[in-house]
Amino acid sequence: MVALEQVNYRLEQGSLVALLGPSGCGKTTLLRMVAGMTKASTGKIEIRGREVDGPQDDFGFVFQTPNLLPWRSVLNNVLFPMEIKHRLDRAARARAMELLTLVGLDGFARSRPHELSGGMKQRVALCRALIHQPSLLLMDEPFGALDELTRMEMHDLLLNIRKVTGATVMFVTHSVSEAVYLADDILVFSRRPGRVIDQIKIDMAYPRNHEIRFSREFNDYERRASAGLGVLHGHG
Amino acid sequence: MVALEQVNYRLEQGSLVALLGPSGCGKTTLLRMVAGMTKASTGKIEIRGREVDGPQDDFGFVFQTPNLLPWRSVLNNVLFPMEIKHRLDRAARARAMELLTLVGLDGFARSRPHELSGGMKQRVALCRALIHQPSLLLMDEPFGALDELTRMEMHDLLLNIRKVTGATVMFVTHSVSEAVYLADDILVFSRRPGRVIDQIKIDMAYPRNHEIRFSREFNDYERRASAGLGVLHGHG
Amino acid sequence: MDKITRIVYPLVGIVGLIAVWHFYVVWFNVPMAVLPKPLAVWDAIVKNWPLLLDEGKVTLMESVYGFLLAFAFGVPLAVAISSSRVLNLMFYPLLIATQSLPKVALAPLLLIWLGTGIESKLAIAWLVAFFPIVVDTATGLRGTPAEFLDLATSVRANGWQTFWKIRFPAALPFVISGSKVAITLAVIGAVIGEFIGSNEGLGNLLLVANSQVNTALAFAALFGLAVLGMALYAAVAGVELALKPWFGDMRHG
Amino acid sequence: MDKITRIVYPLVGIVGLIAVWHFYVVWFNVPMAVLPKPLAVWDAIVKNWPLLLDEGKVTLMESVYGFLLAFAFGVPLAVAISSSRVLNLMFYPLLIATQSLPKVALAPLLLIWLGTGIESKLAIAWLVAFFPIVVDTATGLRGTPAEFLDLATSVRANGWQTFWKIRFPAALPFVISGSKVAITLAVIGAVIGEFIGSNEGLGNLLLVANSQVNTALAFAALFGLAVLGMALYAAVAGVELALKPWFGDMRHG
Amino acid sequence: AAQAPALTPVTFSLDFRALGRHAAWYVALDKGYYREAGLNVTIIAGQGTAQAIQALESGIVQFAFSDVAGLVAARANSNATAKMVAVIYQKAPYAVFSWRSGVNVTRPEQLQGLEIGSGAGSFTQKVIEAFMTERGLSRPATYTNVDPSARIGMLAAKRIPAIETFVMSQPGIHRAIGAGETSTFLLADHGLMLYSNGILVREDYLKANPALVRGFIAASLRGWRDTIANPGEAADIVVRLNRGLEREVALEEIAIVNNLVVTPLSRRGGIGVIDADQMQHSVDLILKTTGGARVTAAQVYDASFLPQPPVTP
Ligand SMILES: Nc1ncnc2c1ncn2[C@@H]1O[C@H](COP(=O)(O)OP(=O)(O)OP(=O)(O)O)[C@@H](O)[C@H]1O
Ligand SMILES: Nc1ncnc2c1ncn2[C@@H]1O[C@H](COP(=O)(O)OP(=O)(O)OP(=O)(O)O)[C@@H](O)[C@H]1O
Ligand SMILES: [Mg+2]
Ligand SMILES: [Mg+2]
Repeated sequence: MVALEQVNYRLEQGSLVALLGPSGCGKTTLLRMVAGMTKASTGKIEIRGREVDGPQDDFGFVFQTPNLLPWRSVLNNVLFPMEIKHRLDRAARARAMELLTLVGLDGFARSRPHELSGGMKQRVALCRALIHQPSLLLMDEPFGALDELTRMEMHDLLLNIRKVTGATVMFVTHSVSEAVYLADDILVFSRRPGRVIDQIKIDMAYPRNHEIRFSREFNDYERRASAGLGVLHGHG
Repeated sequence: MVALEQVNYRLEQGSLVALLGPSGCGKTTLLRMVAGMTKASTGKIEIRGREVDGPQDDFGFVFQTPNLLPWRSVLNNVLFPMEIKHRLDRAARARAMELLTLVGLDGFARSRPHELSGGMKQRVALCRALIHQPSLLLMDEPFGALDELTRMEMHDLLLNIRKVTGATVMFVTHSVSEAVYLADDILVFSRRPGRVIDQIKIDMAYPRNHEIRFSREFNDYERRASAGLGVLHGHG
Repeated sequence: MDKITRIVYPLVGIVGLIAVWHFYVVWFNVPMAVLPKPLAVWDAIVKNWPLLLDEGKVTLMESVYGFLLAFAFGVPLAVAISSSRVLNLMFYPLLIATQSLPKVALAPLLLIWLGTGIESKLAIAWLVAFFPIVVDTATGLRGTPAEFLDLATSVRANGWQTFWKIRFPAALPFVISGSKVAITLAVIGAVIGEFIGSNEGLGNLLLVANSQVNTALAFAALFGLAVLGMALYAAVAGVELALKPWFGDMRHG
Repeated sequence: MDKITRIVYPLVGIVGLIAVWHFYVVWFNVPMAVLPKPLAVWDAIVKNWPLLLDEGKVTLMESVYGFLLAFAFGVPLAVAISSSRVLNLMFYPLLIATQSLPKVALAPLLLIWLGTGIESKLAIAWLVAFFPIVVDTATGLRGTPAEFLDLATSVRANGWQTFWKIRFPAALPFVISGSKVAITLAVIGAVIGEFIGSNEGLGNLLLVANSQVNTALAFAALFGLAVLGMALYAAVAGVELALKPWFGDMRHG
Repeated sequence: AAQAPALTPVTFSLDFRALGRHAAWYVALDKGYYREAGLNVTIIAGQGTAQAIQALESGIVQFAFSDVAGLVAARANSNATAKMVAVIYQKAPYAVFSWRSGVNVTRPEQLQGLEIGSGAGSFTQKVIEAFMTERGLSRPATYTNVDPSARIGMLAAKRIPAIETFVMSQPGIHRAIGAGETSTFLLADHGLMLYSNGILVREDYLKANPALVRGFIAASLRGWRDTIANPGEAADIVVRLNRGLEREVALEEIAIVNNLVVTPLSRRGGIGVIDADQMQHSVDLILKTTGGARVTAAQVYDASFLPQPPVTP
């Protein structure tokens, strides 16, 4: 249960929740607080219940930029968390290769980060976040820097990975269509100080494909989220 | 008239054409060739007719990043092209202030770039591209780095500026919805080597507002453009 | 509060060093001819205060002028080197070669060419100080962000305009970072110049004191040089700080 | 083709310099005691080839060991300074102060402490070379990209792990860039050490030749030093080049 | 000065930086002896005898204070054309210092096998060897290169048993380790016959300006005479004109150099006198120690510019 100001939200095991809000409203801060990476400077963040148990260790984080270490190979980047946790064994290596295969990069295990394109790098970062089989995946605008087509490919990849691994995902974005396409639930944040002003349950079946972007349903969700953000009121 | 491989396109005076295509297909290269900033290494680019007369000088360029010079004030950044063209007179200054007022930054004329947010910087870059009253405005993914909400604001600002100045605009993007929202015409490019595979005339009246994003019409345009890009065929 | 720690900690460092020095001399019974006690040096400083000040002024002037010379020659050289690959290939190895030559060995030559006036001292200070300025300025000039150059192309700026309005201002933080190194080297250069042929300056005082085995005075001269070096460094660092807002979001500097 | 220009142009530069030198001596009738003709220096080099090689080896060893010492001390000092604000405030001003002291002036002290063996030469080379290593390494360590540190936090790396697996490797390009400056300084340091107290090395040869007003041999020794400096610089630059792919997209090269 | 006749500017290079031992030159300058000779003299510091010769050869100075040994080497190795026109140090200043409580060198025999701190390529080493050979001492001393700036400290710290340096360094050594603790072994006091420092002029300059050279020498020698007669006044002058010098040290140095300048020969022949036999002996000794090309004694000096009558102390 994540409490931010007046709003409570129950994060279901295995669900994907998108945090949608304007720039500077505190999405990143919230995510970092969930991960225990930042202490709440004002307000309080409480985490309890079995769904997100011991968040300090049991999560994977994907940043807006890939943050790959340039002096390590792709494989060693993926294995980095295991090395830190002193769990760098054969099983870890096997799992790393599995994950790289899952994202279609098994051929690049020995490559260096600078030889990869932006989308490929972000896929490596995704593998790295998943290597220790976290029950919670925290993603902070992971695809913000990618072009729209690569982004759509990554969307399907993420949904696929989530299906395979069963991970719970918190996904920060400021793209309405991204939020609608990916999420079970969208939390819409207001401008600073970020209050949750809308909570949208997306009732569209998985697996989704990009055709649904043009469906009436999708459109209605987009409109509701946009209205929540105040995009539509500016230009009545 | 811009000829790229087999496709001819007649750019109407005062129209806004969006170049939509996947990353690396040559959109930037094409735009730079139109501006005379890059020579065609393979293929040929021909420009003639009254609509785009003497492109070497009579255009304004807006880059993906704002490219403001950090050691100059906002006003002096806007005036930079006039300084280069030795036309730094009182009229130029007056016009710079007019443009800054138009984009809502008249209060920031004396500020330095690093004091501005991303969106504000890109607005300054827009003013700089317009300062010498070019008949052609070339924009290369100018809003790619902005968050979606700021981006929508910039869309309306661009449409407004174009109405006021009457400039002809070539706009590179890989966002389908951005292309549809802004353009009179969309040229859809294939993957490398970029051929124009579709040309979509957007018949929606200006001024547009963000409500139309949820209209059937808008949706159909989006779907057609996406199909052209091949987004929808990957996951039938 | 922060201002206080910024003064207190360096003082603690200095006091600690002085204490180590004192007890080293006392416990190991180091002869005065080798290393005087801090107190003896302090006495020498107090007693020779006006002398130190006068000689310090001379060395200060030589250092500053030498630095300015290094700046005035180094920046254009960097421009030449960075704008022409041929010049770069032709002169960069020579530049590096001059750097590994002990300036003390070249100094007599300069003295003979330029005489014993201020010219030879400036030349040595220049020779010592200009390398970091050239290297850093050239790095800065070559490293102009591609976006800025794109901007220049898009407004049809000619080479001259591109240089003066883009490349050069963009390289300024590098120029200053080179200057920070250069200014302390200029002090050393000035002292070497005084060693070789001069009747004034702290370097000269140092040698005179040495030849009379007046180690306390020699250390007082060294102290003067250290203060001089720090002050000049601080001055350049101050310029850097003052320019920082100018270069707000540039990577370097 | 490119390889050829990379060799031809530097040669053109050197040949040009030698030509200027030759005609300067001829036209202005410069006495040999002041500046010998290039040809005379060449003769001296040829005649004293084995001697230059032997002495060069000594100076080379001193330079390399001095550099390694500077590296071995400079890097940990940089680590200390960059990881503790207190240590930084305490020692940075002292560091700068030592930089503006002429090493020639400190050398006698070191000689007296360390004797006339290799130790004193190493100490001087160390003293001269370690500043750029400390400064650049500290800059690199302090400048670890925030994203990398975020990554470290996100995987709960402790301070030790963060240092060894993130901060230090990220600072390596800076360490090398400092080493490039340090290696030429190490040569100078070794020569100063030889000046002050040694019976061998190119610096000693230079002094001996100078005291006999054998300028041709003195210039031959200087030539040897220049070659030595360039070779060592090239070696470090080679290491840098070899590591480049390792740091592919990092900002600093 | 109103209506003074135009003075000819000349520059004079000392062998080292200005110290008490150089008082005489400043006396001549301060008392206007040079001006009376129609010269506007600038005295500049030197950086060793070899460099003083370089400065002379290059023409940045017209007169230099350097030694016969350096002159012979420069003529042999670099085609120098300088000549000595007055010998100031009739006795060589080479001395070996040691702790009285240590090796305490007082007799030539003690030099055998002694480790001596010396300069790189120092001529003194060769002189010591020649000196020992003359006395039939077969076992040579060993030398460790120690820069002059560190030499006294090394002795004081007992890091080296003995050092060689000019005898004028005695006051500094006394200050560093105490007068009673030091023993000074001046080779000249034990039979070394070697001309040392004097006034050097280039041959072409000598030919072109004989009167001027005469005037310079005479004025300089007057300075020396005054210094010998009144060391206290000379010390005052040199300390006044060179900041950082200490009067007591300067005074002691003056006493020491006076001892080198005033010999039975110079008492008779005047300060600066050049005795042909002694010069021949000196050059022979130098050539014997350095090898080198053939240089004759006649080439290196010219006694004809000394004042008549001589300036006797
Ligand atoms: N709840 C909060 N507690 C403490 N600080 C906050 C909070 N919310 C926002 N802030 C502050 O607001 C600023 C912006 O926050 P943050 O980076 O989390 O925004 P964001 O929504 O991630 O923006 P963007 O979309 O641009 O990444 C930060 O400096 C942060 O310190
Ligand atoms: N017609 C062309 N002529 C010459 N080179 C081309 C052409 N088209 C593409 N290229 C080459 O392809 C590469 C990518 O081109 P460009 O940067 O223009 O792509 P883009 O569509 O702008 O991609 P992005 O959306 O990532 O900015 C460039 O290296 C360019 O040299
Ligand atoms: Mg954020
Ligand atoms: Mg592009």
